Amino acid sequence: MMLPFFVIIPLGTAFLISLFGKKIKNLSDILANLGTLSLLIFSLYSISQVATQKILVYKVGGWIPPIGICMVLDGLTSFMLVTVNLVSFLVTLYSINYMERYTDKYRFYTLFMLMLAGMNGIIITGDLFNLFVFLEIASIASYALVAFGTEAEELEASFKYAVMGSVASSFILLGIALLYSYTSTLNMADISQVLSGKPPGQMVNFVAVLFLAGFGLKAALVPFHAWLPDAHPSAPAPISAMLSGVFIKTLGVYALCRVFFNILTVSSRLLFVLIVFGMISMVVGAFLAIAQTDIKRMFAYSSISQIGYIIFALGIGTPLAFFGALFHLFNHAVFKSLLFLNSGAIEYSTNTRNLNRLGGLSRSLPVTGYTSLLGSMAISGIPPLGGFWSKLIIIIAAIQAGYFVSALVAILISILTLAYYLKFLKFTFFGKINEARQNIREVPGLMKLSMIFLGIICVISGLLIVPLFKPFLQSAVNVLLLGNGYKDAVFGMLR
Amino acid sequence: MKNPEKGMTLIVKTITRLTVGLILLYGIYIVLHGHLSPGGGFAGGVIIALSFIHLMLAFGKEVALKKLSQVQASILESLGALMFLSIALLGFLGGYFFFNLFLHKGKPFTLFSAGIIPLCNIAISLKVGAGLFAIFAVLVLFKGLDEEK
Amino acid sequence: MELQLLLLFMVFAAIVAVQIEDLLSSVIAVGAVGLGLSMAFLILKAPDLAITQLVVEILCLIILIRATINKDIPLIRDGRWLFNTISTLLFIGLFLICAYFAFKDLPKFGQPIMRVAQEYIDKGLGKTGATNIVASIILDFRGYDTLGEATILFTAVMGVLAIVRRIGRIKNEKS
Amino acid sequence: MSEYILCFVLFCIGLYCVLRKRNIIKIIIGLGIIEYAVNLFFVLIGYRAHGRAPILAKDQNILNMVDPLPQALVLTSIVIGLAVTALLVAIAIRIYEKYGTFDITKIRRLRG
Repeated sequence: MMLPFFVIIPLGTAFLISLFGKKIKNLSDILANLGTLSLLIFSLYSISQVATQKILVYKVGGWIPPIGICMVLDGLTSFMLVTVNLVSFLVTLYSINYMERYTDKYRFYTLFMLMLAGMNGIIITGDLFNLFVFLEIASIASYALVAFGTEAEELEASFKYAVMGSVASSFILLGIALLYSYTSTLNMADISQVLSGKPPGQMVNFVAVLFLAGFGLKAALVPFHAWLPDAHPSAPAPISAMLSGVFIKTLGVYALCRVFFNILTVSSRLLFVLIVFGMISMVVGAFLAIAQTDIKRMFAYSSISQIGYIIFALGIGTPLAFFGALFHLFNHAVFKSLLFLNSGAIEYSTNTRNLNRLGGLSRSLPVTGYTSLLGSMAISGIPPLGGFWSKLIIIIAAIQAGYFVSALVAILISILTLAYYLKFLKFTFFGKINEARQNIREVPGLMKLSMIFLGIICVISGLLIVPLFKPFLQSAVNVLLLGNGYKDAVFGMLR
Repeated sequence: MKNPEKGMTLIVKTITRLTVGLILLYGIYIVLHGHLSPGGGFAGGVIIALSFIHLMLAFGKEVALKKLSQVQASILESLGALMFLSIALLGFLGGYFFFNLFLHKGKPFTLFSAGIIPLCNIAISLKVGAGLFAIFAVLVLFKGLDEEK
Repeated sequence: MELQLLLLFMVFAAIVAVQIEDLLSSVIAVGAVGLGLSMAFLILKAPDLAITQLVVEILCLIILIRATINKDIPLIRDGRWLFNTISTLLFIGLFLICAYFAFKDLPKFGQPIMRVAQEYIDKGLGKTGATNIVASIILDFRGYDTLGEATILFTAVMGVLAIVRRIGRIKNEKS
Repeated sequence: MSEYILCFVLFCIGLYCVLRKRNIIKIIIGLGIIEYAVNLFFVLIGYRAHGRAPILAKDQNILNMVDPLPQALVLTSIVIGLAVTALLVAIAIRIYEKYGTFDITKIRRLRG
């Protein structure tokens, strides 16, 4: 019953903000924060729903699924919903102060809520074409948000991103068209059922390659990564946090998981392709990140590298690897958005992002400094923090599956990650302070609050492997392990 | 704009004056008969937007914007979107999101049939027409500012 | 047979649109492709799409012509032009060959399976009351998709309005 | 079969245009051609030989209708194409205003 509200709330807020936001002054702040807060509450509630009922199917318009569209709530869905809505709530809290720097704040909130509606729509849908439609909503909103500052570089980055994103979308649409012709249905569970009754052919592999190209472009895997290092730094800091934190994971990783594991049930050869792509992304992203002097560009390359870890783990395909992949996905969403918000705070108070022109900020920006330390330590895998456990699980899974060289590479890249985050900390917070910046002040309260929240989650996210909280992740992993059984679960609910 | 007089020549203006109403009417016809014949909210909405754009091209932007200003277009668009969403929400009365509420769907092949479909068509056409007009007006106005510099 | 001829015309017009130097001619050639597409929709018995495609095409052309008013200098070819072009063509050729093999698994042209679609045709009028079955699908059976579609247009309008803002950010005096 | 191939050729022409052309407007045109090809493909797969349009008539029973579902999907897809084109043109106009050119080789302030 509550499933459609994951789309209705952000859509309604977006329409209301665009209608009244210009006239009533603080309305857009209040509405957007209320909207994301209620979404967070709904998504936390969905965990308990999944725990009791395993899988929920909502029939939109009352039509039985192959005819109408259905929404599906299972472990993976609720896991992604919590991740997306948690980050988006903290990001809207942060934007109240941060977006004062930009004109037309209500347009920002409108586009932000539309992007959120798109992401939630992708996550909860059970229909392939519907997934495409919401993917386009999220993408178009993000193209516009990247260019929100309307400076020359931002427009250029947005154009590059929009062109590559549209090509990716048309690959995905072509894949859907071929799949429709082959199976004559659009419902995910139904497609999976029809496919399991057909003899193996070239068709499924071709469609899988199209989807890999499309979703890979959205997830910025390395041969297709050219847009990300431009687009993510160009956006306003809250949007960078959303894009790097949850956007590429929802549009890229989640959609890829759903299509590859639950619908197409791809062969092990294609999974090996995922491992190769993951490895390349991991290595290339890390090496490019070291050379950067712009903070946000460094973080953007680091995102490519960390997405590489997730895709690599998904490619291994053992239960432990799936667990590691999803755990790392959650961790990365938290600490990468924290780091981007930190970079926003640094830019907010010093007006620069260049590492060579910063230094000694730890005294004047204590909250930003300490939360950055937490985020950096978490992403480079320092023991008590969440990032350590997820990387450890991925590496153990790789060794168990016999990929010794890859495991070694993953460890080395982890050390490299530590190196460039130490570089970031050293150049930003330690060393001598610039004379002109003696009297800069800490950022406003709400920005501090959301950074502190994210920092706390960074510390305690390691608890997700404790038996008490494990079911949250385990139920998501079970959906991936279910593979072809997804259709039986969905149709079982309908009968 | 090199000519002191805004817009195109007299011939174009006269023909526009004669046809623009017909184009608008045709758009409305297509919207209202969306559930009976080819067309529907999108095509009709685009035709309605095109009739305003036609006016703007022929008479210059002032005349068209006087009839429907950019702010009004923007408001109309949001209203259309809200209307569509609320039609969808009304379905909850019947138990489901997007439920076609009307139990008696009317006599087929007549204008008042098919439950929520004509209402949805009207909402969509409002939204599409106003939205596309807003896009076009913004792009044209932007050029105007460009030349001032 | 007329369908193939129309498709050949579209391919030809597309090549012209891609290769011609002058931008305005290129936009007009793309208009020819769109018009061909609209006629192809009519031949393929999709009158709804033909109307929509036609009017959308007109609007697209107006917007694109608006963009090409700013004249531009012709392009210069750089040193690696030949290498890049050949590698792109090779990649596209590979893609086409793979697609050819995948097509062998598809049902033959003109004989779709229509597993779900038959249901729409049989029950469409009775359940929704609309005689235009496409309308009954987009606004009733799959109305949720159409909500998304309307939202996409709304997003684009909001995006355009956000992008053309004259001043993006409020400058800080300190910098 | 030949229809499918021709449709894919159209797709590839668009892809070539996006990958190789240096002019922003040409890239937008290339994306448009890709969009057309995908829409056409959708309708092609739904066509039934000697079929009728999916609109019921008052006093006759039509048996062999073409597949209406791809048509509904293409209607959505056309509008998506329009939205993307409008947004891209807006960005292109802004880029022209900032850089004074449509040539992407000259618009390269951002590295890699």
